[in-house]
Amino acid sequence: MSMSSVARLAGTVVLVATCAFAAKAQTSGEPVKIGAIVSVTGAGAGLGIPERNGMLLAEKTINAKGGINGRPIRLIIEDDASNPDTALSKANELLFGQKVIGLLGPSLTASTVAVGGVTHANKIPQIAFTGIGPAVEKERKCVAHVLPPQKLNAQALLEYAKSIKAAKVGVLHDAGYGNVVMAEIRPIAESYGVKLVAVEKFEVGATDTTTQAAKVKAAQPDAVFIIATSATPFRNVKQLQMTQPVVAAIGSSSYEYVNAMGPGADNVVIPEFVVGEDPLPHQKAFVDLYKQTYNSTPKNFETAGWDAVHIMAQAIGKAGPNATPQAVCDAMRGPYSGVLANYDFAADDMTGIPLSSYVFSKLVGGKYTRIPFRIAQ
Amino acid sequence: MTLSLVLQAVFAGVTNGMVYALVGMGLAAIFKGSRVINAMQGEFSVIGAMTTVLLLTKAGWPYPAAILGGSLAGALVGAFIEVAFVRYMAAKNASEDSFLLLTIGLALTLSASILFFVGRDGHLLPPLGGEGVLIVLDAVMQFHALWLIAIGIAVTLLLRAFFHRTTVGLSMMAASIDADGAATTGINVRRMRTFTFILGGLLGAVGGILVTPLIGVDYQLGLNLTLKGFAAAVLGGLTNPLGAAVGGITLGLVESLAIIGISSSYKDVVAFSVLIVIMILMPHGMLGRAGRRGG
Amino acid sequence: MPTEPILSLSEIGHRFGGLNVLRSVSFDVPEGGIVGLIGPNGSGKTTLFNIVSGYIRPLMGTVTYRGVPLVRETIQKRGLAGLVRTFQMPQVFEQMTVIENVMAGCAKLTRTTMLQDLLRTPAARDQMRVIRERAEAACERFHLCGLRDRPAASLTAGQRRILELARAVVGQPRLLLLDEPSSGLNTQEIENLREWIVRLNAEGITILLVSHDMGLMTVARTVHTLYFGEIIASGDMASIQRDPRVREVYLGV
Amino acid sequence: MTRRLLWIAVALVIWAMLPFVVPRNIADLLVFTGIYTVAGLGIGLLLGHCGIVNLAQATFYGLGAYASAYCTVMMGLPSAVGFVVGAAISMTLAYVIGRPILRLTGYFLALGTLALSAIASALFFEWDWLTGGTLGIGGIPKIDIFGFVLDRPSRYYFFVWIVAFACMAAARNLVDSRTGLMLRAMRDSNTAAASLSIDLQGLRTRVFVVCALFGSLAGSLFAHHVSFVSTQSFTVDRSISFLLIPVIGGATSIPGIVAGAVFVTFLPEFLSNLGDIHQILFGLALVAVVVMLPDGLMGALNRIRARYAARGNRNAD
Repeated sequence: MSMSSVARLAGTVVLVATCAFAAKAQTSGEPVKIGAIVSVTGAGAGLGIPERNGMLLAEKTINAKGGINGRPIRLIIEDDASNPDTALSKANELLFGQKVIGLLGPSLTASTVAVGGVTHANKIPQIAFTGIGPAVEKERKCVAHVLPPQKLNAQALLEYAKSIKAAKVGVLHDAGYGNVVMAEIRPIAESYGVKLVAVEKFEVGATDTTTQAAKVKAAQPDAVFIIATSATPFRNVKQLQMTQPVVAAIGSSSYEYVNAMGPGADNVVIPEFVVGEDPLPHQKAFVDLYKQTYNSTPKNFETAGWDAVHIMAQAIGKAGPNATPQAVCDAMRGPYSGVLANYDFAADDMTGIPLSSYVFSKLVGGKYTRIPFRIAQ
Repeated sequence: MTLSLVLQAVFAGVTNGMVYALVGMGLAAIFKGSRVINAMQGEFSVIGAMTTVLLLTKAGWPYPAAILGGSLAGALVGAFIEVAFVRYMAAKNASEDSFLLLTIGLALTLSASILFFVGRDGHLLPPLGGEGVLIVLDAVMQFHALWLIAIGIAVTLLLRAFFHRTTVGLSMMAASIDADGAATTGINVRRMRTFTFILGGLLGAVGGILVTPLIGVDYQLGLNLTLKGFAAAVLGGLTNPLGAAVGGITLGLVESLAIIGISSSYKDVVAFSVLIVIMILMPHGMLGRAGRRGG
Repeated sequence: MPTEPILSLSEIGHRFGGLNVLRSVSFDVPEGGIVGLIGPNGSGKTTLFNIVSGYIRPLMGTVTYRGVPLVRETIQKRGLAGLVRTFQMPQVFEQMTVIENVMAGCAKLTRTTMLQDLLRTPAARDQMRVIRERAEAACERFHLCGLRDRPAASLTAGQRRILELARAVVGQPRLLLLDEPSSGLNTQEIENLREWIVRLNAEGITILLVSHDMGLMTVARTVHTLYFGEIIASGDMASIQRDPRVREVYLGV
Repeated sequence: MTRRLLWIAVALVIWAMLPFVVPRNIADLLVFTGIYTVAGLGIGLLLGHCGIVNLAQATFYGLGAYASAYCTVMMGLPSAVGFVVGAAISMTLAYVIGRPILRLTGYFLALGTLALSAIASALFFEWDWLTGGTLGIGGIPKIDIFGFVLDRPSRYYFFVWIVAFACMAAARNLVDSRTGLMLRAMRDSNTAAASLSIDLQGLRTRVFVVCALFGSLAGSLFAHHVSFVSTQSFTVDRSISFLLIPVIGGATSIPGIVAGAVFVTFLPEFLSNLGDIHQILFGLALVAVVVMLPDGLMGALNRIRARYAARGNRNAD
């Protein structure tokens, strides 16, 4: 190694260092601490892990572009193990221990309502990865939701059933998530010309629902709704040679469930928001970035994580450097066109997602495809 | 309540029942051989099934070899548990409850380890006899389910013969009924207990492998299988494996008939209520054979 | 017989599976008396004993206690009526001290509800005081004060038998059933036991004594001999020892 | 004797200062420890004194919580009513169900309580008109005593621990009372106790009812602390962690129950920031305690103290 090559080598090293340093320089100053609680373990892990990936990607992107008015974001992500009282302890730690400015998550409705009690009392802005749930959440004006209320999901399912002229519908749903969506479907089914000929429930985490599926089959419906967070009912419907089209709720739409459905993952239509294989134009940039970073295709919950961080960052930016949490709350309440959908957090359901934002995917041989059907607003 | 619905319920009931029976038989075998109620019996099934999945998909073994590997894995874990823990506690003649608590602890540890090392998602295995189905009066029965029931019956008869006709089986029974008595006749009680756990592990693993093509296996499946296996073994009087088979089938049928009779969400309520009633009214299980020391 | 018998057994029969353990046993136990029941092992003595004390319900025959036939009465109810038994192997409460064992015997004389005990109301404290006083008195009387605070597990066979006796007596029984009380005792302890039997009987406790120990049995006024589930001879000790059938059974001569 | 009083005084001072010294999430955990102590006391009585493995405590814990939630949120009644209604329902259910189930013994009783717990958690899901199902009931008000609202862990801590001390005193009274005497006799020898006219079945049922009372009280305290209840908090695994309290702490000693409660609440918290491995460590911790310390932490402590004392005496001789 002659002296000149050493010198040249040193020069390049210095050059590279300054660039990196320069990039870093733009985000000097005290980091903005944002807390997050997701279910990385337990029953809700199918939601929590994609949400976490979406949030981390958003943090990296925002910081690379200079953070919020020059200050980098620091996400502190905790796992509530799909348990509401763990979620509450973690919320206490984030809000009062770490003194975060805002809170993202949790992934499950039960944890959201538990944590919402604390954020609402202390006026800390929160963006939950759940649809608005029980009545008590309606008064919590600081808790925004990046996923639609179950009423909207119910309408989307019924809109599709009406579009394929399925007058008689059979429903197979679990006692948890299924119950909640079912409670919204029952009152409005008539108005869509849909008659519920069979409604069969099974316990969460059931290992076999063949008998329930057989009862639905016996009612000879035109289409079958499956509302659950497990793949078992999809397999049983296929095992019973039921030929009717299956319409599933957004909760069943993840690659993990699709793999576990095995042969059941065919002729299944799902109203959701993101079909990574064939994204809407405004979603393309995010989908490509996600594929490049995690080399897997993003779906609804990854996108929800991504949007949540951006919404919080924008609100903090708008509210100014040392704004009070209440000021960030107010700044958050307004329209925001996200990758998942167009929100309006000023709406009374704190979500404001219109029916037209729904995209309908169809599972063909275990692969997602996007069908042209959209709900006209 | 069409006939095909009832038939479908019976098919589903017998299939599930046979799975509960296999897990229950493992439990009854271990209780018969060591007086220990094994609360981690379901984990043997998960270990057996997961090993088969990994051997099949990752190591690329042929299916029959993978099944053998999975069954052996269950047996090995059974042996390890007995040698590492049960033997030590038995030497300190620990109480019934502490054995139950030991196996609960092991169940928690094993399911968490599977979550950590193998991951969270569920896996399926290719069904025996292909994807075909048998349709009778519009009620559907998968070929694999037929295989499962056939193998279950074969295992039951094999087990019965093993305990009553082979010397190892007889000495296992003797060791459990009266350890000191058996020791005086030259039976190595400790080795017998290890064999019992190996047998229990093997049965659990076979149960797990057979059920995976139907319901898929993940790290949480263990506790559910243990609970239903418990119920099957208790309904069968706990000390005789054949009883566990009858108990399992009964439990499966009660569950699926409850679904069409009452409503699908009361399935577990009905199944466990039946279990409690039978435990109280028929202390020796449905087959009424005495020799059950646990209750 | 001036007074009505405290206990009378009529045609008691029992079977375990195919094995006929008791064929048809009938005899009375007069109030205030000491009645003995002897017989080789396997003669059905303990089964008869378990039937009288309520641990087993006989397939045939009735047990009448103070004129009342005992059919579905539980062990506890018979105890409250004064019919108390001891066990072949003395069943002392191992992890409890001697005084606590005796106190447990007094529990049946006192009444407290769960709520009173939870809140430690004056009534509960008072009942506890009564229990403690009675137990102290019994310890004094049975010369157990030296061992008062030692766990029962550390007692010798003789001391365990006396403790079991004290615990039964402190509950003011009327009829005391002693099951092989001399088993495992040395001669000195058997002599001590014999004195206690006589003294308790003198205080009005009727005693039904089951034993295969001829020496101790001399304390009984009438003795019944049980052989393969049947009474083969009755009478005082002297006549029993001369009875040819008993000699044949016992001495094989 | 004064040395013991001194120790108690020091402990009380530390106890009173603790919530203000530690960070808020530790205070939050200390509140949970108090709640778990109350629930654990019931299990300890059954396990330590009657040798009964009770895996149904989550059911009574749930009933207490749902009663408090329903009375305060749906019917707008004061929180005290929730405690009383919850306790009444739990005790009645424990009596009605306890009588048949407690005829079982050994494994079968443990399995019976496990089945009871499974039935209850299925019904909690099913009767969503009462329990709110998976959505649960939110907005449970904080307890206020004469206007003083206990909304922060540091304040609620005192209320919870005063209730816990009262329950400990009640348990201590029970152990020293006539009932406690009969319980210990029953545990040492069922047959001998029966011969002394001790009503075994009645005793077991009554202690089961007391255990349900403690479970329900703990449930109501939980509801007002988390101000939200849902089925996920009353599953079979919750019953298992309640059972661990006396097992780990030592079933027959009241301080053992507190030690067990600390173990069950703090261990998962500290292990959880080690990532996904924490559940394995928790399972292994249970196995280690069951194998190494058959009579729990307190038992081991006593053995060490005894050995230490023995060595002390030997030196003194």
